[in-house]
Amino acid sequence: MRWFLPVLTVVAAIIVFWYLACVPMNVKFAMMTAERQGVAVSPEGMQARRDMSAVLLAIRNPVVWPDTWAQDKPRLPAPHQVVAELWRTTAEVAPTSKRSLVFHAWVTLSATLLGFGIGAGAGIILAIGIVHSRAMDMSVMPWAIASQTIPILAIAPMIIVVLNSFGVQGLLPKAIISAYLSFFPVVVGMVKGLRSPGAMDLDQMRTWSATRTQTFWKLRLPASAPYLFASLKIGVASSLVGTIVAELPAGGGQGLGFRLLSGSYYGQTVQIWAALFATAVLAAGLVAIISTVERVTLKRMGLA
Amino acid sequence: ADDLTLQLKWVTQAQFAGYYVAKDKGFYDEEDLNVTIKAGGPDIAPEQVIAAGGADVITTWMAAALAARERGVDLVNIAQPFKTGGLQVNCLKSSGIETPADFPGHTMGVWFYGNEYPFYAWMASLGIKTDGASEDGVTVIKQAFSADPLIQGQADCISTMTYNEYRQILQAGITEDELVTFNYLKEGFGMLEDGLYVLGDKLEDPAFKDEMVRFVRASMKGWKYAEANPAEAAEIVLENDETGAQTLDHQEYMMTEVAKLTAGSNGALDPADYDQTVATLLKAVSPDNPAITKEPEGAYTLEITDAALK
Amino acid sequence: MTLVFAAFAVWALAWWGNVWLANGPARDMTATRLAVPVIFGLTLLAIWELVVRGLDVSMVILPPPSVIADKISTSLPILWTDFVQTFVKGALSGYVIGIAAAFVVAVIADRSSFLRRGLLPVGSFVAAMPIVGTAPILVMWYGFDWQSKAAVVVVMVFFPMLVNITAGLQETSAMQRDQMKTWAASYWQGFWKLRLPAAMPFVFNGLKISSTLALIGAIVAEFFGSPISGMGFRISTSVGQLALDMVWAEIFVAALSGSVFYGAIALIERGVTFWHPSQRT
Amino acid sequence: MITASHLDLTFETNDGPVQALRDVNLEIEKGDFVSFIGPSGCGKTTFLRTIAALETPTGGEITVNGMTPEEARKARAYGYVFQAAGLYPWRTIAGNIRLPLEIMGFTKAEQKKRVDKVLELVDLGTFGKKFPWQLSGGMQQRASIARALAFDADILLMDEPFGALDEIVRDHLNEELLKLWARTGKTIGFVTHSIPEAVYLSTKIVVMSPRPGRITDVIESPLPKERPLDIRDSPEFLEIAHRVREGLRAGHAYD
Amino acid sequence: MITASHLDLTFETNDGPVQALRDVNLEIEKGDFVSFIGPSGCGKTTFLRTIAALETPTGGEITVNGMTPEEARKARAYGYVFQAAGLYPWRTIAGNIRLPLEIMGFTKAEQKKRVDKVLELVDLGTFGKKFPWQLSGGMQQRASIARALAFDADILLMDEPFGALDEIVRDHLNEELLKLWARTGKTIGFVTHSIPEAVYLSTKIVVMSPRPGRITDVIESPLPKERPLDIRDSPEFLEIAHRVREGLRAGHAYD
Ligand SMILES: Nc1ncnc2c1ncn2[C@@H]1O[C@H](COP(=O)(O)OP(=O)(O)OP(=O)(O)O)[C@@H](O)[C@H]1O
Ligand SMILES: Nc1ncnc2c1ncn2[C@@H]1O[C@H](COP(=O)(O)OP(=O)(O)OP(=O)(O)O)[C@@H](O)[C@H]1O
Ligand SMILES: Cc1ncc(C[n+]2csc(CCO)c2C)c(N)n1
Ligand SMILES: [Mg+2]
Ligand SMILES: [Mg+2]
Repeated sequence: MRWFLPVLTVVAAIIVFWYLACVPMNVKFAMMTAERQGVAVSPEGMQARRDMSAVLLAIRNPVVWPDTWAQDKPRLPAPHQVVAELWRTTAEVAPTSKRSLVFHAWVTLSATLLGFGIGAGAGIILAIGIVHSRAMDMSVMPWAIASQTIPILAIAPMIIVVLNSFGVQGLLPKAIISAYLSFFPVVVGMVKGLRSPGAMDLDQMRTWSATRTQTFWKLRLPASAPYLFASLKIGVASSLVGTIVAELPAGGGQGLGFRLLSGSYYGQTVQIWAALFATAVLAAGLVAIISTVERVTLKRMGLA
Repeated sequence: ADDLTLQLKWVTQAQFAGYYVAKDKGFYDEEDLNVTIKAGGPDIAPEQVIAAGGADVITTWMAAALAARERGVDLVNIAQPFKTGGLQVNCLKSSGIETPADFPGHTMGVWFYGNEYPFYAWMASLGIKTDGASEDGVTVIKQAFSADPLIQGQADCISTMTYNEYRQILQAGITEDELVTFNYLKEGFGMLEDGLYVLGDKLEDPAFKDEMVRFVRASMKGWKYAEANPAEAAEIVLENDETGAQTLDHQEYMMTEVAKLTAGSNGALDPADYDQTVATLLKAVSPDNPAITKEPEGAYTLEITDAALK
Repeated sequence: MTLVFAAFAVWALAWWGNVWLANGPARDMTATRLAVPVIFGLTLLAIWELVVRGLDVSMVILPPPSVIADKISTSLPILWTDFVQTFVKGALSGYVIGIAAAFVVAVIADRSSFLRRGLLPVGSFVAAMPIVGTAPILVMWYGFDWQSKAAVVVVMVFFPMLVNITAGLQETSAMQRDQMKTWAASYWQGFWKLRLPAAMPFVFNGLKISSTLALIGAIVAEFFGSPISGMGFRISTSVGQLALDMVWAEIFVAALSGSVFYGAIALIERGVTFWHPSQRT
Repeated sequence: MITASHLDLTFETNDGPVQALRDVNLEIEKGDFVSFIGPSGCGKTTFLRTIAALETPTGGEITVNGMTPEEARKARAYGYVFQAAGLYPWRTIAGNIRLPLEIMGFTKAEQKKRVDKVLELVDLGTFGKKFPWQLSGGMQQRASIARALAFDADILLMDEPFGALDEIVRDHLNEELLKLWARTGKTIGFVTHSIPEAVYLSTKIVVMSPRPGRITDVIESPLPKERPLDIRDSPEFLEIAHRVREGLRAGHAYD
Repeated sequence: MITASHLDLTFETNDGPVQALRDVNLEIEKGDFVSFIGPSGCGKTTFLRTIAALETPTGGEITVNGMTPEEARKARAYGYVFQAAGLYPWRTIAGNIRLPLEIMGFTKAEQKKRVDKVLELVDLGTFGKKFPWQLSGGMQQRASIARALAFDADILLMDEPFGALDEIVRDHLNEELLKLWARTGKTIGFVTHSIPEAVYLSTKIVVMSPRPGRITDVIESPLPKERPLDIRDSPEFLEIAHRVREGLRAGHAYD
């Protein structure tokens, strides 16, 4: 609860700032509508306002302020508009309806979980290989780094097309892209974790003549637990981003990624923001779940 | 029933109403076809999908199809439900543009991703530079698929479709008399829009050919039904939209506008339109914009529509 | 098919060679350290070439490396323009601004534990918003040129940096801070002489993560509107034109510049945090 | 000069309060060499930290030169040697010793002069340019002592400074410390676990006992200021050592 | 039983080779209690590690029970207590002690029996279920000793096991260790910085000197096997201590 008040304060500050920001952001459109309805604004005429600073316009025309928080397709929707949209698309429609964000979140979530499973699994296996084989360490690591500098959004469509041509469709292509983004943090974290036992810990194992396998199970793996969880948290967030990215070219369909995009095709900013928040909530939820597992596990291991 | 996959160029919307109606109304079933319709998006190149075997038939614009042909994807037009095109350029009068001669010095939004060929053809024939470097040229920006740049004042002119972005501009409060509209067709740079394309080698298989005949027949039945019943068609589209983000109001509008484009076609490609598209594209050949460099051959066949429509 | 089998053979051979190099007598030579990853990379390319040719994969799906290399050599001017637009103008400036902003906020959060407890959870929530969602918004706000790309990069690198700097500033031991106290050092003396140097290993961790994010962010942002140059612009339009060789040429440039960027930061890290145990063996 | 009266210090922890110091009364005169000895956890470190204003007492009073410890710290009255060397790995040995001088605003020339002097004092003259990790543990400890000496604070507080050193080095440093103290007349507070060390160095030995931390005995040493190493075999020495050992044993559970 | 002849060990480092051991010759009989003493960096740890096959000599020869150290290690001949306790934080005290038993494939029942036995031995009977960080430093050190004892290796190697403890606790543990050694007849190698500790415990004291690390003196203790604590005041004791101190002093640069 120590964080409750601070978070509340920060959120409140952001909301106030957000409402204020809406005014200059949406002021030009508000003045145009006002002008059409015969309200006096200054200066008159769209042309005259074209190159004027939005802040200046906002200050000069307080009459239009209320409208900047109530537009249909604002540049920046006001917080309550986003909340209303979230409410409308979660609470007021059945969760199985395709108009429900819950439904789309579920679709995205299932691909994310599958992808995260694949990615984390691959990451851990790769890390085990890297820790135990010098050749793998030297050759794979630089390329794992290089792989992350490839813009995923650029190759995601190609991956999808190629997988499609092998008849792989539906959840799996999305999951593979999501796995691609999540394996890297897991590899890096796990390599660090599996290498975290100090020279003395390893020497101890040697004085007992432990085998590599015994050393792995009884020393390296437990020692890597804190690193594992830290990287799983980054990994699961990346995984979600991966799914969203993969949804863009997957050919129209269900999922938060599509909501984001279709919002942008039709200029529905409120819908975009609602989808954005839904994604962030999903990510925060996933991270929170891992944190909980982490706390319980580390506690049982006596590490927390 | 025979299984078929249709890859669309864009997301589920009334632009593709004919196919959704045919599926929903059972026209495909009547022809003993089991059609899967795959929605597209900005990052989907249907030409690539069909080359990779992910679809049997695709919709795309002819310019893109011919460009793909030159790159070794043997695309053949088998039907052309869109008689005329809905692509246009909208400018703000306030920016001082009245005729194409006023373009130089202004910023223009263009859709890329295979949609840019008509624009470059037009500019080439107007003699306007598009590299952004010269004083007497235009500054081209890659416009995302929305009307925002004009509404936000980031561009003086943007690309729109009559059936979609144009209305978004109007809805944003800009009135028709504040706008100048250039229709590519009227400017003489119209190109054939949504047509149906398949891979040439597959057409050698009589069974596939027969499937296509049935497919085109049913699809055209769908189109004509949609033209006659725009409200119902819009609703069918909405039902098929998996994102659940579309609005009925907008789809109804789109359906009425699209109907204007499909009205003149019974599905058969008019070779004269084809010739005009090719001629226009060939005018624009430049190293930067290699749509096509030479006259294509065998890029369309009338056999399917002949068989389907008799 | 023989080519595909050849691919397997190449793989096995190169792997065997690498294992020998990595464990053999020359294991600790600089040349070996460089050769092993290079051999590994070349093997991947060879396999790619052989499989693509062996299975006769269409050029519009996946061109072989030889074709891509050819395209790179004939398109250097375009690749250079795109590199400048995206990497230098978009990614680098956003990277610098993002890091600077993170530093400022980190210091503020450091001085007030109230703000730290409030900002970090909210910050991680904001950071969880996918860039594919924020990019269109930022393009709408900051226009089509590199400024909006820089803004996207700022948003992307801000949080990883903030987390790392904050963690780094906590890194000093209680004893070290007490030491400063016994000398009656001011906040800023303590900051410059103790906390900042001690935070450097973390800061560089953040800098490295952010370096890959920055380039990806700048490229992705171009998908949502851009001038007619830039790596993201070229990639997206080239896919539309089925010019896959150009797409891969740009991806190559991206991977190369991203890796070099990463490597440069790792090198600076070696110099700055020479004292840290992880750098000392 | 340092006066603690009825000092209490309780730490609040998750599983209840820990009383680290209870009713501690002590007078330290200017120029005293005071050793603190006692079993682990009896509050030696806590008391030293309270003098240096690193902990705030929860009861009682403590004054340093008539000021509060906080004021004395602001006046840079303390040189503090922590139990571990605590050198900054990114600075050379000389750089580490220079650090407090930089902070206190000495001139460049003055800084150099003082660094050279204290390096000489702890026998590290040629090691100024090395980094801490290039030195053995004992050398690091000496560098840390040099650092505390560099700015000539009136009060020197040392928390087990020689814990990690072997007997010979320890003897040597003990001698040096005594010389320094005799020459400069500093007030020194010194924590140790070694009985002979405490007896050899101090004018006053404070024996403490844990749970709660308190002073059980204060022994004034009758030994002269001049102390050769072999004074440790004298009967007076052994007698004091015996008294300290008895006091210490009382604090342990064994026998 | 352990024989080192002309043993050399040189470390290759960035700034040249470091000769940690040169021409080391030593015989350790079964049942010996051998202490190693010498200034920091003289190679005590290195020599202990070489016996346990944790380092490979670059010259000379070493045999353990007639085998190479490597073979002896495979035969699980060693119990090694490192300078720091080195308990795994994710295992309870009992779990930590059980670990080598698991690795060596003892049965569950046997594991339990042995763990209970050694816990009792080091006075930690009721602490088996606690985690390491819930124990004080001294208790952790004892647990680590218990772990090395659990599998009854013939040879016990201990590297400054009591370094971090205060005098009283140390005395107590010294007594316990002597009892254990007398009862089991193990061979023990023991590194320490404390002269009285070395003399009190050992049958043989090895004095080493640095740069390069070598043995300068080997002192056979004439003390009886039975040693009460106050044997430390006996003249024999003091004489040996004196000899050790002299040997040690020779290794230092002072006076
Ligand atoms: N920050 C703290 N929070 C809670 N308890 C503390 C804290 N610091 C010290 N203590 C407790 O106060 C008591 C005295 O600790 P202190 O460090 O002063 O002992 P010490 O005499 O220096 O022991 P040692 O010889 O081990 O250094 C101990 O019981 C310790 O656990
Ligand atoms: N891994 C290593 N690499 C390089 N040099 C080493 C290594 N281990 C030890 N040395 C060097 O070998 C010499 C002997 O070291 P060792 O640890 O055996 O000393 P020691 O007698 O145990 O000292 P201490 O009393 O400080 O523990 C030292 O000079 C040390 O610097
Ligand atoms: C075959 C075909 N080719 C191009 C487009 C492109 N297009 C038409 S409308 C539009 C904007 C969104 O309505 C875009 C990008 C298409 N849809 N269908
Ligand atoms: Mg202490
Ligand atoms: Mg040692």
